[in-house]
Amino acid sequence: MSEHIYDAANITNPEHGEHHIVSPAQYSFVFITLLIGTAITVLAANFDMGVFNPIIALAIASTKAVIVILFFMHVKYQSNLIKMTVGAGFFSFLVLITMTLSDYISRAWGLW
Amino acid sequence: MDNTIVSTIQSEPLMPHETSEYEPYEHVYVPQHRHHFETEDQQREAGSFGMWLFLLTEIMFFGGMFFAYLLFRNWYYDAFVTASNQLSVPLGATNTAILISSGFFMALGVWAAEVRKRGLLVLFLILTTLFGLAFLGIKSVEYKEKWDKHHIPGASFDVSEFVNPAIDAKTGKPTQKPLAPDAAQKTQLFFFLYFAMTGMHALHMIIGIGVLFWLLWRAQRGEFSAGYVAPIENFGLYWHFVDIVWLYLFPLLYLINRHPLK
Amino acid sequence: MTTHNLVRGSNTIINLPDQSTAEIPKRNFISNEHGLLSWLLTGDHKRIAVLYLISITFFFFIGGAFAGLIRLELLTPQPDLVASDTYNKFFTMHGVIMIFLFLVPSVPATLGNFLIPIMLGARDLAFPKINLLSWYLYVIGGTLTLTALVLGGVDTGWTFTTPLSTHYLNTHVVTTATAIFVAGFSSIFTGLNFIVTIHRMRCPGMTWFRMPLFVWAHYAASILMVLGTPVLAIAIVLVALERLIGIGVFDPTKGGDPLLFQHLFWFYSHPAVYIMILPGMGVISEVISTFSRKRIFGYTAVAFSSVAIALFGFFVWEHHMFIMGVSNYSALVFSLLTMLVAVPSAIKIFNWAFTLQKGSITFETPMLYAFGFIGLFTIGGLTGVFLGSLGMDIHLTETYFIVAHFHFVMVGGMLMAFLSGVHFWWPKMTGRMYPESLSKLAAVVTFIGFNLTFLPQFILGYLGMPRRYHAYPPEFQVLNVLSTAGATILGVGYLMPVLYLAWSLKYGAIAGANPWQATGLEWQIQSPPLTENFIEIPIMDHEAYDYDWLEHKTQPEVTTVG
Amino acid sequence: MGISPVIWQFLVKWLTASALFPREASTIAPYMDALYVFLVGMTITGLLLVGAILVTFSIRYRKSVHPVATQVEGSTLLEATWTIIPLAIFLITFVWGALLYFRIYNPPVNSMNIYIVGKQWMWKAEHPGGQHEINALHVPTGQPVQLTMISQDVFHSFSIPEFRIKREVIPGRYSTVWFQATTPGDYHLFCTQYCGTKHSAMIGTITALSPDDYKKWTQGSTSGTSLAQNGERLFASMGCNSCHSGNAAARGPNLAGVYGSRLQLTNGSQVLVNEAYLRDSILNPSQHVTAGYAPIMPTYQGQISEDGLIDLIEYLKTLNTNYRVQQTLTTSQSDQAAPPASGMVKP
Ligand code: HEA
Ligand code: HEA
Ligand code: HEC
Ligand code: CUA
Ligand SMILES: [Cu+2]
Repeated sequence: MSEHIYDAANITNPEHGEHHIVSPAQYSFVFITLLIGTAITVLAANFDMGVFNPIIALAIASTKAVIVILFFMHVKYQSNLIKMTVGAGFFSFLVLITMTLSDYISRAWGLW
Repeated sequence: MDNTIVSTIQSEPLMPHETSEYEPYEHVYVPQHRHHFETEDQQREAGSFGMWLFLLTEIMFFGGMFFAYLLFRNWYYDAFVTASNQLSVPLGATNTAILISSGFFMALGVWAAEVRKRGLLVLFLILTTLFGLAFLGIKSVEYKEKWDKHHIPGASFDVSEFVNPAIDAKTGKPTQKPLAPDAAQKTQLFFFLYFAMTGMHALHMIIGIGVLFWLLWRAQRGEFSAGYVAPIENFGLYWHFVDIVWLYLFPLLYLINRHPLK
Repeated sequence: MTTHNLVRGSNTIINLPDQSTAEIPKRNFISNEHGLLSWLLTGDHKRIAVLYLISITFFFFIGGAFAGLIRLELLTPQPDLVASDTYNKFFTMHGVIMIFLFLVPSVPATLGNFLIPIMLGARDLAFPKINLLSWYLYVIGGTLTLTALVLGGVDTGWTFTTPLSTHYLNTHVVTTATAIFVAGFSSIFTGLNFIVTIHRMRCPGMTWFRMPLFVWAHYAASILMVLGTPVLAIAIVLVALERLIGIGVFDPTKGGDPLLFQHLFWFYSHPAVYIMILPGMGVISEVISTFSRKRIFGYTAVAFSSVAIALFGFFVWEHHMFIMGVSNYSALVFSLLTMLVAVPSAIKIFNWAFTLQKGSITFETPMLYAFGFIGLFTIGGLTGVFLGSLGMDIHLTETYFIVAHFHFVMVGGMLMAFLSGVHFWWPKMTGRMYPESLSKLAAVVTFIGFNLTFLPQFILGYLGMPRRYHAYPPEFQVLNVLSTAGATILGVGYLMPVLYLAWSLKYGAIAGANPWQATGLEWQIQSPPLTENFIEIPIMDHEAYDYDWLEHKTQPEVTTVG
Repeated sequence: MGISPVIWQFLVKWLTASALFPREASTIAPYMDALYVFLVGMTITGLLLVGAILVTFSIRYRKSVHPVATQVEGSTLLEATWTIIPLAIFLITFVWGALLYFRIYNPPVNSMNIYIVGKQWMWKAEHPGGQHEINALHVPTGQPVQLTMISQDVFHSFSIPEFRIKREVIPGRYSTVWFQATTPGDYHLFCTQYCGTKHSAMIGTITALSPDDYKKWTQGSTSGTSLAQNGERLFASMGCNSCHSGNAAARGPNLAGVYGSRLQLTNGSQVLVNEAYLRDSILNPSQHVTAGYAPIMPTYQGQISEDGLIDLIEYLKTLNTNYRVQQTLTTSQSDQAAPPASGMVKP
């Protein structure tokens, strides 16, 4: 009864997303990608690449995380609101890290 | 009375206590539908948005520990390298694979619920749970090993092994680079962060498995195979988030210290 | 038949129904169900708000009693009333209770809980059960705090400075830490609920820029709750673990860094001060608008400044650590950002002031408190700028200047706003009016008592009197005596509302739906509201604060009256 | 109405004994006060401005004279005004404050150094000449004094309101602050960071003396051995000299001249050796291993008190000069039996 007054504008704005169903085939594809990613990261750890070791490991981890977020967690098919929410989480985490590091990194600059 | 609003309220014929046939909950269509939502879409989106916001708080919660790890790894690089090499990469990698599989079955479970297949849903949830338990099992093997080697921070923590590493019988060289005693003390920080982070992660898994049992019970009663899938979907988000935390913990704790900078 | 043809030249907009015929609607959220269980298991946001109101008032007076004891001890320079560690427990319990159990939940959990769904034209918050859960978490947190108190208290100060809290005190730190952890989750869930509700539950036509500023302010505060509080939670967990196992994440002798705790703690606790003030600012927007019969001057600026405060609020935490050994360069950056975060507050103050321009102003109790807020918050905020200024902070930090600063913003600001809001919405919540002249008196007493208590503390601070001091040099006594005298008056000022508000529950005049002739959706429904708020979901077809709409509103069905 | 003489007495006594503004007793104080006056001015202006707007509008537009409100949407011009003007004022405050901050936390090069050790709940001051004071500090006027401070347990904070300086005393790390007293007299020393039960009793007196008086005081209160001499003894008794003997064959590097030099570390970086570095290389030697040496130096964490570390550092600092020569010129007692002074080695 109340749909007729329910303002579509409030849910079809950027906050609204289709209810998309991801197929098992797609999930399997993602699953295999993730397993491969794990294999690569373990492999990569066996090579000595100096400073690049942690960078590569984190890059792979981040790629895997993004894949999980996009597909397993359906964010690819979600509204912009959800996308922004995810973004906001990582953003404030970055704020925590960079702003705190600004203290630790520059502590030794002067001699006081 | 000289005021429209007030007076109309006073004489408003629709006043509920005067119209007994008034029924406030008439727009309910499905039993799961809560009265204060106007549409099911609204309810579903509110639920998943709420779940996401909760995961946001989780990011920040783990974030504090990730930062501590970042900081101390830079300060006490050698100690962290040595301590990190105590962890077993095969076990960690296996666990990563197990956790990814668990997440995969969770995702399939969501799909099964969405296409209303009860049997499949139950099957996938069981698989999810089993892989989750397997993860915890391996984790406890790892913990047990730390216990035996006195690597649990606290009173019984023992650094002697890092200062005087065992000598490899074949080569006659130490099995790992010995640490200076003051640096060896800092390995305790590594293990503390290791236990705090993986422990917090395991705690999330344990809670998750508890919820999984509950969802299983409801799923086999067919509650989620009639179009109402929000609990499955939202739990899926949680479960995948826990996976993601591990996706970072694994390289950070196990892998990146295998080849220390000279 | 419109609002302004009430008696011309009269000094009030209060418009109560004819008391001889008026009655409280028989069906409302209070009378809906009976029995203790119907309250303890309720999902109704209004009932939960009432539960919160009762519990935070309880904790306010416990915190207030500690304030009284603090001031009593400080009457004389000698440490004569209690022993040092007892005094330390006093201010710790005072700070912990006032911040975590009173001020953080004060406006959001009571007024916000009660009003946000109604203001948005919704039937409830998005997650009623989580809302109830958050009240229970609050109660558990409160009980744990009281447990710690009864078992012997805790004396860390509300800031839990490591390594003092982790290695050197043997009081009930872990219990209190758990209490704060739990109470923190209560706050997280409230914030989460608000954000989802604001995004998802707006009624048709309720666009973002039609929302009352009260809702905007809560939206901003909720973001801070959701993103900031978990960091406090983890910091507190680490403190507890460090105490229990003795690891050295925060202990320099074991290689840890005590400043790491400071960073994590203030990453939450600076945003937390905005969690505390923003909802109060929301209240002030509603009150100023209503009592000057005008739309808020620069609605968008006020709305966005809330969000700006929330955003910038995350970038300034280090200003609490300027002398604690942080890098001087990083201190520079944080000082600059602190200056930036002060600007949106200034914007708000001036916008409120200019809302009065060309208005038709009356001075009922909520308005008096709101005026108090503006004046006191201006002082408190500007003295915050003193502290944000690096060099000045060296002299002022950890003195009574800070104590004065934060009481001006928290007590002069937020508590005034809370009282303003409680007086403003009391008729809506209970259906009854309180005695107007008594409440005005209380507002004035509070204002005088407040200034007498805390103005001398600025002078004390510049003189160098350190905070958290049990005894002090005798030359500071005069100002301390003034302060204690003020606190006594202040205590009276706070007791008065409790008494007459309680009285009004039974004997107050029937308020009717809209005693203030206000425009908000909440005023268009009966007081106290129905359990489901609206019989039919309203359609918002006008801006917020549209007094023309209110005057010309002929059919009340436009927003259905329940 | 007669006022009770007792109360009258009290009032007089109070008012004469009480202060409203702290004395200015250091060269920094006038700078601090100038900024303070500016900020107070800002606050009062701001408050008067806001107050004036509120009062004017309240009177002009009160309901009895202005019964119908005129709706006004807003004004971009006004909004911009009250965004930009406060912002400008706040930015001035920022720059001013930053300059002052760097002035207070950057000691001039010619300042004399005094060590402060804070612990629950007392202040210990250690003058280079070996004078020890507890909850008191004697300083000369007209001479910049740098304090190098460390805490033995928790955070403390060293505050002298009349000098307008304050600095946190941190466990595990040196922090510094400096001042130059201008007027002889006694001043308050407060611990301003909450540090446990007797935080409010962790107070003391700063006595600023004219340079002549200060000289007299130093001579009158010397303990006989300077910090460096204590350090020298420790250096021997802790066995440091077994490795740092200065011989080419020694296992540890020669420490003469190390203070103030730049060291090349095995990890490739370079460090400037200051007090903090010396302290850290005794407690966490493997954290920064000097190039060409093996990380064999044991850690002394938990074996030397902060006072002992200060003695050692003072000793190492003197090693770069012709310390021996100086010592014989003054009354060296370094080869006498060591009195159990502050540089105690924990058992
Ligand atoms: C509700 C709580 C609240 C609020 C809103 C604020 C607001 C601000 N606070 Fe405050 N603060 C606290 C609560 C709060 N604070 C607490 C509890 C502490 C102590 C914690 C502890 O150690 O125990 C503290 C401590 C504190 C410190 C740390 C001091 C120290 O430990 O050394 C600093 C430093 O920068 C600071 C700054 C500010 C600033 C710049 C603002 C700004 O947001 C203020 C902005 C407002 C204005 C600027 C006023 C409006 C402006 C005008 C009307 C314009 C006037 C006109 C002209 C200029 C012409 N605060
Ligand atoms: C919401 C926050 C809030 C509120 C409302 C208050 C309210 C008050 N505060 Fe508090 N205060 C803090 C938050 C708050 N405070 C914080 C965070 C600290 C820092 C703690 C720390 O250092 O860790 C602090 C510290 C603090 C100190 C410094 C202690 C020290 O550093 O040594 C002082 C001293 O005067 C003080 C006084 C007061 C007074 C007089 C009131 C008054 O407004 C209270 C008035 C209310 C009543 C008096 C209660 C009502 C009356 C009764 C219940 C009757 C019985 C009353 C008596 C026994 C007199 N507070
Ligand atoms: C077992 C031998 C040994 C002992 C005992 C020893 N040191 Fe060292 N010390 C070394 C070596 C080797 C280095 C260089 C490598 C390094 O920096 O760790 C060193 C480095 C230092 C440095 C850093 C400066 C530089 O040139 O590298 C200082 C300062 C120092 N020692 C002081 C002391 C003091 C003070 C003591 C006694 C309390 C002491 N040492 C005891 C072996 C020792
Ligand atoms: Cu030391 Cu307070
Ligand atoms: Cu702050």
